[in-house]
Amino acid sequence: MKSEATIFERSRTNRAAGAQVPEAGSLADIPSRFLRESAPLLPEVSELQAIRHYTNLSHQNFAIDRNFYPLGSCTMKYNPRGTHRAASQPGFLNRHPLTPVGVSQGTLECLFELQEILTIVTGMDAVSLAPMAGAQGELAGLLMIRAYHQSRGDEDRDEIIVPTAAHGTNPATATMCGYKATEIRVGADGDVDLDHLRQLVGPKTAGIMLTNPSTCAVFERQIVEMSQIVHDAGGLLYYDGANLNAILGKVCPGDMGFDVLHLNLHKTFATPHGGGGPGAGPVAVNGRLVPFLPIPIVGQRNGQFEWFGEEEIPKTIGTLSAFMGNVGILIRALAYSMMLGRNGMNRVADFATLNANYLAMELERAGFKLAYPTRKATHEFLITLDEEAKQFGVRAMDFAKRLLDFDIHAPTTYFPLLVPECFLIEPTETETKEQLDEFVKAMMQIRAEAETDPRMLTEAPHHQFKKRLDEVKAARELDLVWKPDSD
Amino acid sequence: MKSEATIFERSRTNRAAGAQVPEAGSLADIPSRFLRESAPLLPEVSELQAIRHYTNLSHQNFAIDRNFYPLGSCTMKYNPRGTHRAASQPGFLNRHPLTPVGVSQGTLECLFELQEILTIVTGMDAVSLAPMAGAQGELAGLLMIRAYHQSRGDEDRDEIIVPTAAHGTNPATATMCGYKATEIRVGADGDVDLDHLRQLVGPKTAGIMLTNPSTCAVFERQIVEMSQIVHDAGGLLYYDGANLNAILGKVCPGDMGFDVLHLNLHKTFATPHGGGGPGAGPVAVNGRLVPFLPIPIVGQRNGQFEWFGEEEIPKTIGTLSAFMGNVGILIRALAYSMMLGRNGMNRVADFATLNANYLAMELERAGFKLAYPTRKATHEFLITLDEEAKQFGVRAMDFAKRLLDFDIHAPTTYFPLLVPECFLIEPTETETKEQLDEFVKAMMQIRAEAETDPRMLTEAPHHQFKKRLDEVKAARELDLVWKPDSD
Amino acid sequence: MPFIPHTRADVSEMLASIGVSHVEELFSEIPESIERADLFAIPLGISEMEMLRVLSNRARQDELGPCFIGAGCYDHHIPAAVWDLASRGEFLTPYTPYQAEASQGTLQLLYEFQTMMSSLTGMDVANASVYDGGSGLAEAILMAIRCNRNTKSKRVVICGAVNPFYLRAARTLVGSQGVELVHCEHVGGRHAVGLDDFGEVAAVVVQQPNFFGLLENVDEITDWAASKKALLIAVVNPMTLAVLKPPGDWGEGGADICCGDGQPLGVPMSSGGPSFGFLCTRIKYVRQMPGRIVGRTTDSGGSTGYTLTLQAREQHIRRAKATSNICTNQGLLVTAATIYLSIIGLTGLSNVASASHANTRYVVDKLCASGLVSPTFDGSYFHECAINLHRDAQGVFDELTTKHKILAGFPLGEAFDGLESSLLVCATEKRSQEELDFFCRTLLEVLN
Amino acid sequence: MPFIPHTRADVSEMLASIGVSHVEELFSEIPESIERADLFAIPLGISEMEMLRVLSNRARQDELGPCFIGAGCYDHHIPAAVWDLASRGEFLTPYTPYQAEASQGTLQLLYEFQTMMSSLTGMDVANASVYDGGSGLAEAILMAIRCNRNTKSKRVVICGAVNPFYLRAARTLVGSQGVELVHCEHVGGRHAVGLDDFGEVAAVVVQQPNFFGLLENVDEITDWAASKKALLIAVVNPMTLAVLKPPGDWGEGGADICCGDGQPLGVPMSSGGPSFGFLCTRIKYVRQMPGRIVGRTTDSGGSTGYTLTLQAREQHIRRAKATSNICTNQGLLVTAATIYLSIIGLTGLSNVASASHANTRYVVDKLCASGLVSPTFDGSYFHECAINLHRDAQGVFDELTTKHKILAGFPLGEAFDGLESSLLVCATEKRSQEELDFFCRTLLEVLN
Ligand SMILES: Cc1ncc(COP(=O)(O)O)c(C=O)c1O
Ligand SMILES: Cc1ncc(COP(=O)(O)O)c(C=O)c1O
Repeated sequence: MKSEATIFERSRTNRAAGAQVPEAGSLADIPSRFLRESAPLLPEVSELQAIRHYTNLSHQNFAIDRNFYPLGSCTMKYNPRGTHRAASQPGFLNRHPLTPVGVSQGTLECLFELQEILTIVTGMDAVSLAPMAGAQGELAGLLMIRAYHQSRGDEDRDEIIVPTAAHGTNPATATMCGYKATEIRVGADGDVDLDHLRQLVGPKTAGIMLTNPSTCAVFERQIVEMSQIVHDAGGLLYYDGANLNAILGKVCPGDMGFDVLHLNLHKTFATPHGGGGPGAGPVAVNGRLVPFLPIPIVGQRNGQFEWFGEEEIPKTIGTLSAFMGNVGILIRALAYSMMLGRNGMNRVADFATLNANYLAMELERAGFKLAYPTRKATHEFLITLDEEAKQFGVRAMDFAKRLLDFDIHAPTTYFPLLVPECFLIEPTETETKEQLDEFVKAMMQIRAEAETDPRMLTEAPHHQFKKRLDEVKAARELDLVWKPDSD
Repeated sequence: MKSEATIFERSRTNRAAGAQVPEAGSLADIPSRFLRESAPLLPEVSELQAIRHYTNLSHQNFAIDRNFYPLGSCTMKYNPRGTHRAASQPGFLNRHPLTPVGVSQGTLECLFELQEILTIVTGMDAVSLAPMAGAQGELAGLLMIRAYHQSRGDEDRDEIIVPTAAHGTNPATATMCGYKATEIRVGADGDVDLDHLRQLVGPKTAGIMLTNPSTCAVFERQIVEMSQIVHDAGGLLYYDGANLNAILGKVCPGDMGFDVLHLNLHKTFATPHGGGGPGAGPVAVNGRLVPFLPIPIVGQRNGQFEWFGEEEIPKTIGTLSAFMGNVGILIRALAYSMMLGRNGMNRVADFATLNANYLAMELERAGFKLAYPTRKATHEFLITLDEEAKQFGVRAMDFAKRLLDFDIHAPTTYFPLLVPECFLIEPTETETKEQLDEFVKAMMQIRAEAETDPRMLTEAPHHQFKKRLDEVKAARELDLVWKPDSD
Repeated sequence: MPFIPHTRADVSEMLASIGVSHVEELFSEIPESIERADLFAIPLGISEMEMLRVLSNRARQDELGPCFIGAGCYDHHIPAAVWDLASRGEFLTPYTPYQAEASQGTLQLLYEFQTMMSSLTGMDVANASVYDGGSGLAEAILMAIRCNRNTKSKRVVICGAVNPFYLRAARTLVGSQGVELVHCEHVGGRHAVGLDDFGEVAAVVVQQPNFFGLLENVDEITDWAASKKALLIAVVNPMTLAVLKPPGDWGEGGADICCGDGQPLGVPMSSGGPSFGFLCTRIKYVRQMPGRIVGRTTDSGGSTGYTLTLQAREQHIRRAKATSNICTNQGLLVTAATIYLSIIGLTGLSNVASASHANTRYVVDKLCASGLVSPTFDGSYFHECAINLHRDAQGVFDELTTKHKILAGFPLGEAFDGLESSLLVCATEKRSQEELDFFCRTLLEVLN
Repeated sequence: MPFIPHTRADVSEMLASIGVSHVEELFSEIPESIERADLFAIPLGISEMEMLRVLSNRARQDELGPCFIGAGCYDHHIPAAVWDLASRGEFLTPYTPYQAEASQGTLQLLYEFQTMMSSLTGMDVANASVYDGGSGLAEAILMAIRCNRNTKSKRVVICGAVNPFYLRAARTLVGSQGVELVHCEHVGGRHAVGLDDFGEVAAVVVQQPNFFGLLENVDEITDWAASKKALLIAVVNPMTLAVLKPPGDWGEGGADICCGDGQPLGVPMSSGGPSFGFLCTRIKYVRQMPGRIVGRTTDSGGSTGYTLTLQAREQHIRRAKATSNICTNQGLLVTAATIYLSIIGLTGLSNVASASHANTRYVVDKLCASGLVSPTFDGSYFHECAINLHRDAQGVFDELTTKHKILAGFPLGEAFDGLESSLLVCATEKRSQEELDFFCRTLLEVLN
């Protein structure tokens, strides 16, 4: 396939997509000091040129709709087209955020229902849909924890504990909330080191952030004890919901002792990742944090759905976005949960877990090394390619790049950092057994190549749009915008 | 890219796209002798599997949206997405064909307007939108000619004259109407041989079918004389509108002396070809054929749009489809003509002709041989690769296949039959000069290869999903349906 | 200039290369004597935004409540994925796949379509579409006459309750080739097998379920046709074949040709078009079948691929002797149908059929229980049913349309003398329980 | 089982391979002491067809007439091609492009986006999105504080007429990092430059056009900020930059950071989300910028390609020391905006801006000509304008919504004390002449 020139190279002065250009209006009333003097660099192409360009570019992407995409922690499962259809209806798309509730009952009913469903599946007491992604949910959660301690005059707590294996957003969020992130060790079996926890907690402890199943891809078995320890020390427990897919309908974070959590609707609730976003990261809380929920929230009053804001929730941490979050994504998540229903939700964890355990077992049988061989896999699992690295001089990243040649997206690599040369593999429940078997075959072939012809790996990929890209050069010789003389 | 297995190979017993399967109803009231005994071979796949399969298949197609597609006579110009949007609105898509006119005024107004527009651009007196493609328009036209002669008691006319260069549908349609197709010679300059015409016409002549610009890609200069000759002999003139793009807004078929014509809305009016269809082939007629138009037609009565049928048009040749033709396509064509307007229509022929003449000239300069070098190109033109064939032992088809490797769809090859080793090249008005220049470059490179390394051509394509396919085997060892033991 | 990419600079360079000074000169071969076009009556062009404003208003104007009309066009649910996929530019904007190496996507899809349709109908082969059910019937009739080597007769018997819209179109389409279409009256809504003597007959056409939704005794009719050495043409709704006996299994030897409209398979109603007609037949007749056919073959590297085949039947090769004049067909709708059948799958299609039937039966039973309505005909029906309102059905229908925006069915008097008080009703799987009940309630209110 | 492909046979084989007899056993590590989930209050699953029936009814319920509200979210025309392309599975369903070789499509598109945004704003670089305009402002503030080496102050001056919704969100988002946001009151709708003395200031935030649509004296404000060694943060509507002076050109030295919401660029209003926030800055501050950034580089074969770069700024590498915690961003909307900007093009965007302004001016002039309405503030405005109805604006707004389904503007009293009689109106290029006139007529009727 040919490389696609940039859209700017297709541009020609005074070319335009004529059917899209409205008639100009007069700017005579605008003093010239406010006006632009030279034209910006925007493409001047025909509609057909634009369509060809972006259609061609689209062919250069892997995507769930084309490839097995076992990216651990990211839950790349099927994004149902019906939910996209539901959210793309004019009544939803054309709704201005400042439209009064009286003529927005359709939208508000959707949001209200979603709040209810999320409250139930998390086992919490209330939900706010405001956060626009997981990381913003984390921020909202820690802000609520902070507000809670402050409301009790408990001002000195300035530490948030996170496992060494935690996702980067956890410590980063702690910092954004003005907290110090303290790392806690993870034991050889993937569970948090309880003794270490006992040492760390104290009057400075604002809370702890955990995923469960953890980013080590195992279920944190001591969660009840941990909850006890942290609560006893006066801290609260934050649940990072990125792995909720593993336990949806099985157990609720609320029943594990968590006080607050976010969900990644773009993971567990199957809204599309869009090449980077958007997502939605609703937060759910138990009773003690309800007063602090971010606004707006949909409530009911006199049989009508209403926005509840500062008036109804005076201690709220506030708004997180200009309006009310990623409503279009929330509608998709509702549509998805309507199709699943409680029976479908139960099956999500079952089949996600079945797929992961099957794949783990088959890979182990094929001679790959599980990071936690004594543990059950959850919805994902970790393998370490450390031995292959030592024996054949290839790295996990080389395996990853070579997998692309099999039309399989690479699993998450080098995360969590504590497992050397690791792959975090999450097949998700929407993949077939045949697909998993193909993955095992590909991995076996790649390992055979590592033995006999390691350059097949180190120089991979061979059959993609590009060969291996030079990231060092990208960071050193920054080329971030196209310039007419770039080529 | 991997070959895609058939959907049947992805199928597994009892797999299903669960969200799509409605609950079964009882069939207890249906006697078993009416019921199916064994299940049909339908896929049993998940929704994601289906999406991956057809997304992957879509990547194996050339299309206007991806490639320059200069397929002569087919007018592969940009198909505006806005027209697809317009026709895809629920109010149009969900309309049952038997909905009463009283609650269908939106749809009928669209059809009425399109009738008006087509009447004007063809310079005729009335239009019926009923035919579902060009070939059905031809059939409708000849049936009207037949009805006309019969209505005058002129029963003996049983011949339709078509140029040797005519499109296959012309003689095929004559046969379907019970006519004999008589071929008339085309002269060395691409115009019809007038003397031959004078010899052929007579009391048997029902009519003549012509395209103008003709399938030789030149404007038939003697059209007025031809009209005179045929009309004098009592015959009528049928205009095959496949090339109307060349003269849209310039001259009208009605003013050239034609009595009846079809338009290919999927060509001149930019509705998408859909990998084979659908199209729409409205017919336009002058006064003497109005009584015979196919039904239904939209008329106006008491300020309301109505269907006119047998009652209003008692001599109609009848209906051509179960309902009222390809309405969805007609709405697209209307949307397109609304965006063009009379000013835009004027420009279609201008720029289609400009592109063709430029490309012809550049190819001639590059050493290729025009079939009619003394003539102006119309919206398309013919080159002959006869010399290349003789010198280098490569055929036009080899050039065609090699072009695919340049991501350019091959022009129409071997049509019309009277020009040896020909390419009928139609760039259309929506292509850029840069694209035309690229085409010339590709052609030059291919000719250079023909000289130095003809296997680059004869074994082409090299970079497509498949190498050259064995058509002889396909026809000899018929394999038309997949069977479980096919692989 | 919508859709035209030329800049002024482009135009100058191009004119210079051609050696003319103005585009108008390129038209110099058009004789002066032909008047120049005058498009003044056509409005000036508008933007996409303005066009969509106008056409959205019109589309909205035509929105209605639930539809209980069938009569050859059905309001089934179409999974969102179907048209998301079919509308991809790669399916929407190519031409017929003449260059096989650059069209494997569409070609493989058509091969899969042929497989599904052949299996659904129980026939050996399928083509890749004709225009619609009406043209499908016409092509089937012409094809049967070509195929039937037992007789020179061009007489074709049409059983009484074949879709009158198909028949009307077929009359136009085959009308000038000396074909004689003998339309037998139905008896109690069905075909009375063998009652008439038609002399030599090329083919017999029967529809199952017939236009009234009634189940014909297709086994007997098929055997009777065979006994007369006539080919049997089956007109079917492909959706029903998920549960009904396929034409290939009718009687002793099965049908010879099967045709119909593919609209129920993922195609929106869209005022009846575009949809697609299909044709299936026995392998021995394949060379008489019109339309595109895709075959599986190998490429020069030995790998499996697909290509159009048996093109020698078609107009672009065979010209005046072609099996038909069809060129552009309804490919995109076939694409949608193939995707639909893949997504809905075996169980899905069967459930759509049985659920539609159950919904129709619910309505019919409930209406008849009122005593105000009775079945027009006796016997088993499937998916559609004619009911007698015992008063002018058209009037009732109009009242329901205007007052309640419900399309109550097809008033049979429009197409059949003597059935002025009957309404042909159909409730697909898409009708909710509330809609079914609302329909019954309002219809009975009007009748009361 | 929606979306799960497992057949019974698959499940048995897989369980056998794992060596357990029931899926439930795979959950054995979950302590018994944790109660099992009870989802009983959630209804049973329904089909896509049923789901769409419910949600279509709700969507239809919320359809309204023409929209004259802006206030940070604008009803522009979006060419049909934009979302036809952006909704392609290849753009819709991948993750963040971590594996560059398998994501060149999205990566090149983002590089094009960065180019367009940099040029529109007159800045050196752009990131590939934050969540929205509100989070954009928050990130800009935090970034400015990190960038400003001249002072340790965390004080940031906010000019009075910055979008109050952005400001409100920013307060939440930066609230626990010791940042002091000083919101100056506007004077006559504008910022009174240099009237106050704030001591050491890290940054100044000004919006152009400001929330009231008024044009601020951005050159002076920029120079004033520079004189105080504060960074200048520009909040802008990117659409207006097709004609207004870009922040990079403000004053002597230009703005330092530019942020805003990309919604006007091809993103549907969708209740305000998903949209996307953008951030642009000088190259020297690029390492302090949060969010994804794409760089052009070469592959091992020497061919040009694209990859995420400067990842060391981000949370997945830098963790607690990252420039922000952002991970998932608003990529799909950036995709749509890039396609929008390509299709609408240079002329198109400029005409959208000027036509929107002209439509708003038409409405304002016509209303004011009646004598019943007057401009709330003096001076030049662009695209949006506050008008004084001389009575409770909320009441008028409500009446127009309920009676005429028109959204008449944003009643400013909701956000600004003292402006209870003012309505912020906005008419984009999408409003037809009839809609503009209808709006004026009905508004004046209500006022009369
Ligand atoms: C474990 C974990 N936590 C948090 C996040 C952050 O969520 P988001 O990307 O929605 O901000 C992710 C996302 O990858 C994650 O995997
Ligand atoms: C010259 C000419 N006439 C007639 C036709 C037939 O039109 P349609 O394919 O719409 O039936 C074509 C189509 O290719 C054509 O090129």
